[in-house]
Amino acid sequence: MVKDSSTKRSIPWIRLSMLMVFVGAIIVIAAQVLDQKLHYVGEDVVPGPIVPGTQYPDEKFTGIDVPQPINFSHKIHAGDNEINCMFCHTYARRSKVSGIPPLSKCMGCHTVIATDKPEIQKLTAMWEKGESPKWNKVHDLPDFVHFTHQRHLKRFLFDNEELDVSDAKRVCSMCHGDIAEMTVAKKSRPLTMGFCIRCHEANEGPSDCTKCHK
Amino acid sequence: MSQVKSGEIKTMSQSKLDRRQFLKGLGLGGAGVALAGCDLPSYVTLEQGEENVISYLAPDEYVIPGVGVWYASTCLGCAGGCSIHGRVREGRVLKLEGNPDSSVNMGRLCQMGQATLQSHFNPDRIANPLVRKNGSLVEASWDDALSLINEKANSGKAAWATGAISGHQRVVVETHLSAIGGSNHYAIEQINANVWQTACGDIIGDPNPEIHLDKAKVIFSLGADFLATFISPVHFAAHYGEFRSVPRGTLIQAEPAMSLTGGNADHWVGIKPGTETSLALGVANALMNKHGISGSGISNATKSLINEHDPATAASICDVPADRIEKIAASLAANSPSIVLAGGTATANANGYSAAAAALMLNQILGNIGVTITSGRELAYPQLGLIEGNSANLKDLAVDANKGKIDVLFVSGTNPLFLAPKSIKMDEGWNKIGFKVVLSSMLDETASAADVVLPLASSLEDWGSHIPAYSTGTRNLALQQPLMEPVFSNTRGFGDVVLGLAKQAGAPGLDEYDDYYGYLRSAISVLKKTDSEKEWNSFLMAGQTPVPSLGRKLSYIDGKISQTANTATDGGLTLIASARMGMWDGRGANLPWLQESPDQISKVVWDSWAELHPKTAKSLGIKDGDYVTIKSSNGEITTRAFIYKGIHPGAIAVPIGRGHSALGRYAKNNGVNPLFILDGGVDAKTGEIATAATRVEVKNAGKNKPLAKLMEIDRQHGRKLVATISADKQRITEGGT
Amino acid sequence: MSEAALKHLSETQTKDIDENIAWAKINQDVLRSMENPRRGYWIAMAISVALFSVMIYAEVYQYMYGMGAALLNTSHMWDLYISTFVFWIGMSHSGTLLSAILHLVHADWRKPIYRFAEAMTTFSLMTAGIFPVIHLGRVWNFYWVMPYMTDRGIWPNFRSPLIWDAFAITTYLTSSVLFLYIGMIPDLAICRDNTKGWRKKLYTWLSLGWHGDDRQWRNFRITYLMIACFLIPLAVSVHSIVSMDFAMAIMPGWHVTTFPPYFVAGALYSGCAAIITLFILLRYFFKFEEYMTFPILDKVCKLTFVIAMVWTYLNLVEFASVWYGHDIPSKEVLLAKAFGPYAPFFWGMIAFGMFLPFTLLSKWARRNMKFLFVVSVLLNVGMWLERWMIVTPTLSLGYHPWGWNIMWPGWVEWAMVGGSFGWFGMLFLIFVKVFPCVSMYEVKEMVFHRKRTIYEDVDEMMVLHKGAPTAAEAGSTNNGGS
Amino acid sequence: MANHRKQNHRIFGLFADFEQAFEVIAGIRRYEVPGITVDDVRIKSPIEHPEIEDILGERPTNIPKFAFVGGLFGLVFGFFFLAGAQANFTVQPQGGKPVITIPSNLVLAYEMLILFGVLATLAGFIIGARLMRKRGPFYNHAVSLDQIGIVVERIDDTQRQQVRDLFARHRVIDVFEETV
Amino acid sequence: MSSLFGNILKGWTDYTKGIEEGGHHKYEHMWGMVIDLDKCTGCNACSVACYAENNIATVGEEKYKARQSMQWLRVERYFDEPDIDPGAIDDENAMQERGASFLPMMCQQCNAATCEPVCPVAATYHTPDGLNAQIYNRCIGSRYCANNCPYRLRVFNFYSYTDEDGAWPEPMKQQLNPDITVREKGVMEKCTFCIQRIRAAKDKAKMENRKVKDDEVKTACQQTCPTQAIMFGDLLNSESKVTQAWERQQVKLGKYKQDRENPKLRGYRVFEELNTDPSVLYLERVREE
Repeated sequence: MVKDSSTKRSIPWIRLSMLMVFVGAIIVIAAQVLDQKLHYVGEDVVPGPIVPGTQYPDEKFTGIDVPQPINFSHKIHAGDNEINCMFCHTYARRSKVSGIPPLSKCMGCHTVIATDKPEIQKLTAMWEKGESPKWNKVHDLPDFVHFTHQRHLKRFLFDNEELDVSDAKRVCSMCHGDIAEMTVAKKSRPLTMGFCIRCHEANEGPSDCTKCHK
Repeated sequence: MSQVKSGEIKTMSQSKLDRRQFLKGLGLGGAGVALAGCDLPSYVTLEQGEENVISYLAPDEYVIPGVGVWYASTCLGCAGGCSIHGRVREGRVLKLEGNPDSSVNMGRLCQMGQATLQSHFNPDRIANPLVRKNGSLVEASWDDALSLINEKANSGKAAWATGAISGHQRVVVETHLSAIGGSNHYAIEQINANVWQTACGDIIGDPNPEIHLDKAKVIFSLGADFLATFISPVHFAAHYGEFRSVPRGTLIQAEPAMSLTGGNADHWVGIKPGTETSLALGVANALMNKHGISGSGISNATKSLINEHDPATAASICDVPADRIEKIAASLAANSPSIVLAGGTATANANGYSAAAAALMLNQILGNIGVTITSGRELAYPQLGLIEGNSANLKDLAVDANKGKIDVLFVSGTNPLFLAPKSIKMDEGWNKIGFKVVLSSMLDETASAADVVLPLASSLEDWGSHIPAYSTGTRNLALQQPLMEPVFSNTRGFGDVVLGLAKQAGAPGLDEYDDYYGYLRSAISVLKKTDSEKEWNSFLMAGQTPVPSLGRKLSYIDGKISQTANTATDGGLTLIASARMGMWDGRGANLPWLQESPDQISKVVWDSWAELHPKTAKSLGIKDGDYVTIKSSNGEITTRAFIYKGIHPGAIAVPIGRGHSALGRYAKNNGVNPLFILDGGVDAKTGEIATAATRVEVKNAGKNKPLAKLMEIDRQHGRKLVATISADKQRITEGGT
Repeated sequence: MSEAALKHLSETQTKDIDENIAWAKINQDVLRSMENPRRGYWIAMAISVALFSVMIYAEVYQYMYGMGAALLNTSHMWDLYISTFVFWIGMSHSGTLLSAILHLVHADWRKPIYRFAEAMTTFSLMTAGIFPVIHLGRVWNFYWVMPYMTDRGIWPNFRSPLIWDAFAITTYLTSSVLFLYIGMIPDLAICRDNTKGWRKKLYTWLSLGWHGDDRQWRNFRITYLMIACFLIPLAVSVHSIVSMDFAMAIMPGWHVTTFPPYFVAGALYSGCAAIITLFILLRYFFKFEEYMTFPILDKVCKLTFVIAMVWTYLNLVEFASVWYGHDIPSKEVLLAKAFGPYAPFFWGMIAFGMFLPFTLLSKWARRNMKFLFVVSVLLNVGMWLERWMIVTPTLSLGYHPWGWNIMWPGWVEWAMVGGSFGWFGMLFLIFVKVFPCVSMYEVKEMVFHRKRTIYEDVDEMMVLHKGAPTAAEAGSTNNGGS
Repeated sequence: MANHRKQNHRIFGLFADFEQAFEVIAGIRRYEVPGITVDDVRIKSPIEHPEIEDILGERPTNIPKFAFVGGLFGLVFGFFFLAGAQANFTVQPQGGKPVITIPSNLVLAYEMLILFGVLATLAGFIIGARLMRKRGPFYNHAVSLDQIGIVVERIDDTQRQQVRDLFARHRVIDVFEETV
Repeated sequence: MSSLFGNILKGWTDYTKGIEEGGHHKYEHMWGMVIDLDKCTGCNACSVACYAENNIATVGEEKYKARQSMQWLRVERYFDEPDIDPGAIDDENAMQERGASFLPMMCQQCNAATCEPVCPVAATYHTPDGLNAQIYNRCIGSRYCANNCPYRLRVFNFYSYTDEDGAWPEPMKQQLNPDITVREKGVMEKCTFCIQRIRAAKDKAKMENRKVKDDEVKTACQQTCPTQAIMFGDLLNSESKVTQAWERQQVKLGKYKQDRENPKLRGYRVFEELNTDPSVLYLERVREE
């Protein structure tokens, strides 16, 4: 009997199977790591939280320009004049929506301030006619999502010992980006479910589906 | 606020839903009405700039977008006058709840109250005034319509037809009526307790006594459907809840066709239509002869009537086994206090008044008067009081119209052309009226036949004050206030319109009021003797305010039982036009929620049905779902058979409320109206149209199409679904005697 | 073939295959069947496409209108879609049975007929796979059942038998396609060598450079064996998992322990019946009388009968266990099936599924193509009814009497069911013109080995110890050369 | 083996008669051509011949190992993949039932076992059978029809003629040669 | 990696035990209900209130008859009372001697729900509130859950109702409750115990750093019920009325057969024997014999 199979190297199957198991484990772990990447942004990714004691995904998003009836400048109000976000968006701490300030609030200042500007004159004309401007929503979540500003402000601002109310801007910017540098607001965070989930995981927010889905 | 141009969104199914429409009205929408299906991949722009937000001009402090505000008002679903709270968010009223402080409904609400929202948001509401030109109604401006009325209304004999009406609306209507020189005010309500109330007024001296169901241990009800259609159903249902608490009371219901109350009875007595008086007499006989009840205060004439009706005799008249009559008597004798009521089908025949009188007689001999039936309170300002309305007025209206006694008719809150049996010739009378003005928010049968139709605001957009049909203790004035801006901007409130008409007709003393709100406010400040803003606001918040009332005294005057059995119903089948909670007298037919809410007993939706006993059905060759033709001397209707054992074999019951030829997309051409073929019989004493006394012939129309029902089965098939326990065992564990 | 000739053949054909058939003729016959579609082919194709188009129309209609278009309702959330799904999954077991099981037991008579049976497996799986998708209310989200990594961190629910279905069907489809394909590689090489143009390109590409050397054959044999070994438990698991869609549910009439074996037996049964149908059709249309012979058909029929008896037994076991059990609702369901509004179909299933197979005991029947064709179609009707009887009458009853309801499918569902046959037919028709539906190399093997077996007595182990054979011997060993 | 001559030839004979071809191999096995063993012989045939492989001697294949390892990997990967997904998707406690559910995971891991087993077998086949490569120049259409081909490799000039003679003795139809 | 194995290990240790063994997810609440069938008059107010609160579509006669109705809460009516007079209904010539029996059926919020494990995409699952939630946007409409619900209490959007000729022609759309999604066609839906009200109450309690009080959440059906036959509350709150009622009836969660000292108690759960562990306790109807 001529057996000449020594020249043909057969693969040692035990070693091979161990290798395969190892590779399998690597794949599983890699998947998990990838999964972690998708779900949880570690400290090295976040450029230092602006809100102390929190971590959140610093995902940038380039929104589209949404035209508004009046070219309201957040930069002038919140940036240059450092008006607190909640001065105008006064409902944010009391309701799920932050709200657009009522026209009377605008007119509270603009009967005296900057009355010569064309945009302000537009505003004044509307006020005199008793009309409200029809703003276009920039940060609009789908209708099956329940998001409440009230709870988030409490969690990150009012319950945060290192911040006081004047730091509202820092909390708002978690989801809205640096509005104070914008003129007309533009969406600068993706506000997708993944975005929400990552922040909830990082900050131990509720993970129950019905918290956010209605 | 003007209507906003829409931003449309697409669902995955490509259906477009115009979301901006939701936010019409006051304002700022935090979240529009939600749609599922926008499952966008992660990094797709989420609806940027596709929705608009309108800011408030200068909002009230308590208005917060995204947070509902509750406003108090009054439900006008029926004459019950329940107080309600309406949840308002972003300027839209979303949900109604009962007002917990109300002594009428204690925070609860019936299905009709819940569904009032849909009469408010109904797509078939009248948006603009309509004026008849060349035979058809065309849209017109308010000025045109009002000037036309001004031109025609002041010449001739004028009259008003309304539903139940109370409070300041009643005052302005009557002011207007007198200003245009009329005197007849027909308050029409098909579903009422007029016979019972008349009998109470005559016999115990209080037409609206307090009925303490919660204190009774036994309720013996002759057809009174107090859980659904009797005076103030929610109030009684609330007390029924107490009645069913420990110690638990027993409910005995005697009626020819099962009502909701009958559906809850411990003992349901299917009685031959029109023989309730005999049953009551039979029970009285057993009580006096077997249980030694003395029968104080009963006249000899009545006693002899009672003696004629020993249980066996009564049993043969009523088609009820004698031992059941004795059982009822035994139950009444053993459990005191009890209460005996009469209403519904028992009073809807020629001797209905006798049945009510017999019920009161039973109360008298059982000693219930003053215990479970106590004196009510009378309003100190009778001009504000509730005109309950009845169907006798409907007949009067037809008769007067036919006699040419009416030249100008104003109608609001009732639908005489739908409610009137053909036999009273309302159609002909209607055409003899020279000028008909209908104030309505829906284009019902009557409005379609009017010369001028004035579009009313819905009950949730309007101001008003109401006296509830029934309440215990102090009497309250219930406030009706608008919960949102008008859905249809060119509609006006009832009070505003009538006030305007009255002013136009030159009624004195009204010129100082710009609108009905001003009138109402000043009138109430007179009533409350204060004009302070705070007082007014607390009134708005409470939704009701006590008004002075006077006590009454109860007495007992016997001898009102005359006729004992309605011989007209012997033999053949008797048509019972049964009143149901839901469609009510037809006003619920345009509300899809009520159409789709199954009838409590038959569980039928979206159509009429004819209840038949299996025995009768078998003899007539009718199966469940067969079309049957019901023919009376005044015409015929065809509807489908519902066969079950909750009806006397000698009766056929068809519910009231459907069979509209107008009233919008949901009501039109849906079901049949049994009122049309009633033969014109009335209760001998009150003149109420007898809805349960028409002889009919029933034939199989030869087609079969199963009814749309919630359930196709009547039995539990051995499953433990509704488990039942006997009252004796329940008493052992939960107490009570 | 004329009637008389057919009759003659049915009486004279006694061998599974004629050993003296020329190899070149095998190639010719099979390759011929792949060319020049005749009129009958186009008619069949037109019918299939028409049926499939109706299905597409129905699906678009249902998509626009909602699932209500299929007349489903609160009691009958599932209906024909799921029963037809189970039916097609069952059909798919034929190929596995013939190919894998018979391969393992060295039943070489499978060789001329296994190819189309395997193709049937693949295509009925592809057909079956349509149904769970179209029966979804939001069909555009069907991929959510697959476990893929998402940004949102959500996964499917691995507890759901529907997910098991998704896994099992994906695995089964992959495996059976590979099985079909691997078994076809040598034939594809033959096709490659005998065709021109696009076909040549296609076959060259598909045959992966097969040149029939002993290393390839050796690996081929092992591979085929291994995949066959994998496929058998897979096939069993697939239909058990499909049965778990029902058996895992709480519904009376579904929650039955014997469902997995019952479903597997049923699947094999309907698969066998379908093989008979297709056998007869292919034999008739492609004139494969010499390969698809009466003796093979005879064996298939006997196999069908045996499996039918297994199925019958399991069916009776199910009835008996319900009948002697204490579960009243289950009993009600059983009684309602037998005596309720669906009774004609139930008894139809019993008649076609339990009693009709007894005709296969008759030799006359096994040799009568027309009769057998009708029987095999009826067996499959019976098996389709079985699936329908599992889904619809069961849902028409249940624990809560409120849900009791009788429902009949509407045109949308029928269009989908009919269309699935169109789709299957379309795929199959394309297959028979693109790929050899009789395995050439295996017929050659069969001929070769049978012949050797015949001469074994005369000449045992002639390979090793004999000198050169005579010319006459050589001539008879290999008939004809090219 | 003491043969240092240049073994750079390959020879390919086509036989119509299978039995004759088998005889050729039997001859080689009997060392009728010195210096050539059955290890140098390859056969190209239209059908599969388990019996020839008996003559050719044991030529092992790795496919079962591929299948085993693939299946094992499928099982392990399947289970851990599912368990990992479930353990990281604990948003939903499901009515008191465990998060990592053994029965369902076993079912699914079993499917994965088969899927990966089949895929690995396929890979083993492609690797083991040297598929997806260019066919050799010796390839003749006849071997896909009804002739059998015998390739003898690693032969030198002297063996060449001997092999040709052997072929001729067994009625070879055609002989091709190639120098590597 | 650590999280993977950590999670898997956690999965083994924490979650392999069932609720009976206490190894379950930590519940924040366990919303439960008590329905007194003796008080229920079958008036249907609850059902209509549910339509109003939850944006439920009306379907019209034809679809209703085809059993494609959308009600989340149905009030069933039966004419037989086998516990009191078995077989009384069989005499076709007799009349009914008692009224009917009414049974309001809404999702029983089973704690061992049969619908949950079968959903392929986990659109229905158990929340830490003890609710059997349905995430509409995750639903792909396989309808397995509805098949597997022994109560037949899941309803499916067989059609699209959001069109102009659908359930909400303009201006009826304005009534839709913005706290709840309007469900698209192809989506399963069911009673949620008015989860939007629960959510609002919980948010409010959290804003005020306190626990949700008993009676703070009222479901729409409970609130409108004229006889107050429906009681709703947190079964984990030992002081709530619902807990007390459950205790009084000696009915415990997590059991399919109650071992009660007093067999005459009225509490029972529908199909308890199927071990679905529903959260709705019914009190038997009482009848005079």
